[in-house]
Amino acid sequence: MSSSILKAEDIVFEYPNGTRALDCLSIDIEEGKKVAILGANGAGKSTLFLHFNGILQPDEGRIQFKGETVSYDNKFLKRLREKVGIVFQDPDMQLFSANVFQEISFGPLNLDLSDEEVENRVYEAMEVTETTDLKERPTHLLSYGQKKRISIADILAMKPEVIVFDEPTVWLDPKSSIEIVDFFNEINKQGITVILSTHNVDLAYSWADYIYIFAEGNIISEGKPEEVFQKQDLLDTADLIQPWIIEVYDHLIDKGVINSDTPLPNSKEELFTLIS
Amino acid sequence: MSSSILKAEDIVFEYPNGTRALDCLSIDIEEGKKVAILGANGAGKSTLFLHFNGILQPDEGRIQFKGETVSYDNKFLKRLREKVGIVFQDPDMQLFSANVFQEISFGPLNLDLSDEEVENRVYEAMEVTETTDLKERPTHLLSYGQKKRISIADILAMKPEVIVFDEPTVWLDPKSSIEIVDFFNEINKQGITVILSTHNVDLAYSWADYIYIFAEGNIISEGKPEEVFQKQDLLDTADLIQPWIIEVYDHLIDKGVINSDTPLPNSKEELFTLIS
Amino acid sequence: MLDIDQYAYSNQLRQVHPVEKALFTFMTMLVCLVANSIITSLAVITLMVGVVIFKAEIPLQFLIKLLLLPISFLFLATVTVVITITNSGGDFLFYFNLFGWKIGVGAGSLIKALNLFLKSLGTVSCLYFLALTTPMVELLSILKRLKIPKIFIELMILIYRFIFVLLETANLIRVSQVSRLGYSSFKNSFYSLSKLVSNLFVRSYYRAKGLLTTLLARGYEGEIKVLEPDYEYSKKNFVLIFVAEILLIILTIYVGGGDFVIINT
Amino acid sequence: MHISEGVLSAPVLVAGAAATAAGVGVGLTGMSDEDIPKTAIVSSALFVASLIHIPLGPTNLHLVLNGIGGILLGWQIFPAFLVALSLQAILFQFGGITVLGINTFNLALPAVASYYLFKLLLNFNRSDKELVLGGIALICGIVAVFLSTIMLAISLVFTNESFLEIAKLTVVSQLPLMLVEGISSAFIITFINKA
Repeated sequence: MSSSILKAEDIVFEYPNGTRALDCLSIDIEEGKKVAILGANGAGKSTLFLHFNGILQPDEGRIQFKGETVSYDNKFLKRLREKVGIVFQDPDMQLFSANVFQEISFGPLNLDLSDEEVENRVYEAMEVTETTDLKERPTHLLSYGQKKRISIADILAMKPEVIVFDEPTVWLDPKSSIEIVDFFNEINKQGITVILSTHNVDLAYSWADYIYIFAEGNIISEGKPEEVFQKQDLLDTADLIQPWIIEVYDHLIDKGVINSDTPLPNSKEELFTLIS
Repeated sequence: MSSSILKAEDIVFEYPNGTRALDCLSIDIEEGKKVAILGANGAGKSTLFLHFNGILQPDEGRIQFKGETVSYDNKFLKRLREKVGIVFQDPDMQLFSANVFQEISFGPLNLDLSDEEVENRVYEAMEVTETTDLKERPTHLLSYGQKKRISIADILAMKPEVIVFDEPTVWLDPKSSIEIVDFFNEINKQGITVILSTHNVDLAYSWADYIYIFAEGNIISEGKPEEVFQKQDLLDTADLIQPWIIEVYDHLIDKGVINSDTPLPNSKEELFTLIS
Repeated sequence: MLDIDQYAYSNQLRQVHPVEKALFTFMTMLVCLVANSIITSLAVITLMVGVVIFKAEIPLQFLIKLLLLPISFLFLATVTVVITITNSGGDFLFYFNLFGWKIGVGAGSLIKALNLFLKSLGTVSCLYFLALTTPMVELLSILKRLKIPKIFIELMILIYRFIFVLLETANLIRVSQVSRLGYSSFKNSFYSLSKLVSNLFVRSYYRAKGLLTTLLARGYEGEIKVLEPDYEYSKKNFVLIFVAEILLIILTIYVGGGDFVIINT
Repeated sequence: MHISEGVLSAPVLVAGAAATAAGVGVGLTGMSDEDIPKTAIVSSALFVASLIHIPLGPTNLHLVLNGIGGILLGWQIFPAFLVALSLQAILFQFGGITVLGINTFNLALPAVASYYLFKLLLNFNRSDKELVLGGIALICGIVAVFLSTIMLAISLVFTNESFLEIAKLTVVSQLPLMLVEGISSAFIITFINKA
């Protein structure tokens, strides 16, 4: 049986200005999965993420990490933030240090590790994100794509069990987007639970094990990609569209090109093998 | 015969730090067209746009607006910037006034129009962008999508002949992206030349009349969408991918589902009518 | 202007230990200030310019451009020393009368002004050497060694980084204002500038909130800790530095400029 | 509004450094963890704003914005200005190392004054109307630059009486700056108040 790594139970959260960002939301994320969270701008995705590592505290309800209810004392929070890493949307918001090496060392240093261990982790994280040659470079002279990589290395060096990526492919060109998705698969294979928020339905459809659809502070639908994306009305409510693979598939069935009992293809490649 | 509205002849531009952003680039944009410019991050798209309204001055070569060579005196620049509007990537950088009405009036007020005319233009721009009800709202409390609309109204109120949109759909959810593209078509029908830069090959393919592909400060390919996107090797150089419509079409021909002399479909709908 | 920063990362003395570079800078600066002599100041300027151009391999043109900046400031300051206004007697090289006042150049003041000018330029060239050869990260690590309070260094880390972020922001806002003709007349320039500045601060305000969030997410507990890079000391460099300083001191004593009064104009 | 290296006499430099050290001490003791990012970013903004030139006749005015800086940071404006000026000395050669103390003091003390003035005026007028708030910020912005200019002039005169003329000139030349600063401060405060 699979176990839950992050769980929210009926959480309500209002910002000081009165906006109700989360409205009695429940979510249960399974360990080791690839999870995509979809929804329009302002649906509450980023607010939920900040609950996952205890930056925000729900007005009502509670968060559980691996079955343990999150308490908001320093000790628990420290452990939680070690285990749940967030890569923020805008790398410029996250990078604060003058050079890459120092930047990546910040997180692990907060974990009270030895300097040697920290150094090892920094080198490891740079290797995985292919940024080793940027080691001595000043942060402000990096390109956007490089900054994005460093912001990921920042979190990897803390060796979290879950990594949350907030809109990781926005701004990236198509090639870099594909590379970063491959990278998500790679770290997922190493046992890290990967959660990402995105507007890109095609990406979510082909990549995720499980999908949540957000609208106005709540989850309006969840399930495997092939289930979730068949509900056209729910997609409409969340300002989303169908992935093109499903559209083409539906059409091919309509026109009798493929058999109506053919299972939904998961990727471009699967779709193409169906056509013959 | 169609006439050229913006033209660059062999322009070279180096940033003070020595980066050569544009390397002997020539481009000729036809009046009244819908033009998409594609290319990886840092390929020089935004640098070219800043040449179009005279913010940057080429080290070599020259820019022409409607056949007239751009000169960099105040008088010419004023006219140029009135006629060539740029909607920047990040609306946060463009909106700097306290409320929406003030924000939109900024441009027209600098055109020495009467207060009455300015007001008319602001209302008109708000109407076209469907933001009239936001009139009195402070700009920094708007949602991302609303800010994007206001940043467009900003430029519309100046009544330009060309509008350049730098990455307009980034950050927008799929529904808003579709709406904004419809909007581009609408203003184009009113005679405004629309130029946009994007990473979204599917959008560019279905929307544009003419496409330029940038790589490393130069145009490596140009032509009608169906021509440009067939050159797989050039797309690779520019870190781009093929639009899915072409991929599916190619596959359908390969497998004999459709006839090999069928013309390339321009949109999803066209593709679907081919399948029967 | 942030080219200085770029050269700091790419110059030929980049690999030299930052402590050695700082020692060289501040000892030379001290000699220059204490010596209070035109000859020593000239020697210091020559030395620093020489090292920057031939050792660090910074283009001469760029260095000249940099040196011209403080020169304009200094010129203004020294002019006031040169010009004397008095209604009594006085020892003038030349002067003219205006409503019974004598306005002119005093006899001693020309030398005094030249001394002041060169001394300032000498210390400035020392600082240019340091700024052009040593990246900020390394300067910060020197400050750490000097036991400057941690909180102060943390502030420097953050401020240095965010200067670039905000500079970019300010520039983007300016470009979008110029695109909408924001600076086409004196009146609207005034208006646009006020908006630019206020936006810069408002953006900063949000940035500060965002930064705190991202720091907390990475386990921030009130102290910004980063790992220091390692550098190798070089004995040869230490010897060179001391030889240079001793030569400067000998020169000063020889020309008799050293009345050892700190910065006395 | 900087004094360059080598212009001032030793007593003025030492007095400035000592006063700044005291101010920085007060600023740092009152600083919580959450204040660090805020102080840092406001300080960066002050740095960037000071790079903005206003060409005015033969001279170039640089924004100082110590009034608004003081309102936002209180005593923490001392460490903020000290770091900002240190970085300017290193990156741009504005000012210098020996004059760091006096330059910081001349900018930061009026900023702290503006902080208290802002509080005081706000107490007089409890309405949170935008116009009132903006007006108060405007006054604080102008007063802070004015005080800084006077202090700069005094530092010059203490060093050498022959600087009196240039000191007077400085005060006059900063008048337009005071206006820009006041208006900017008003904008900023009304903006942030709404946020």
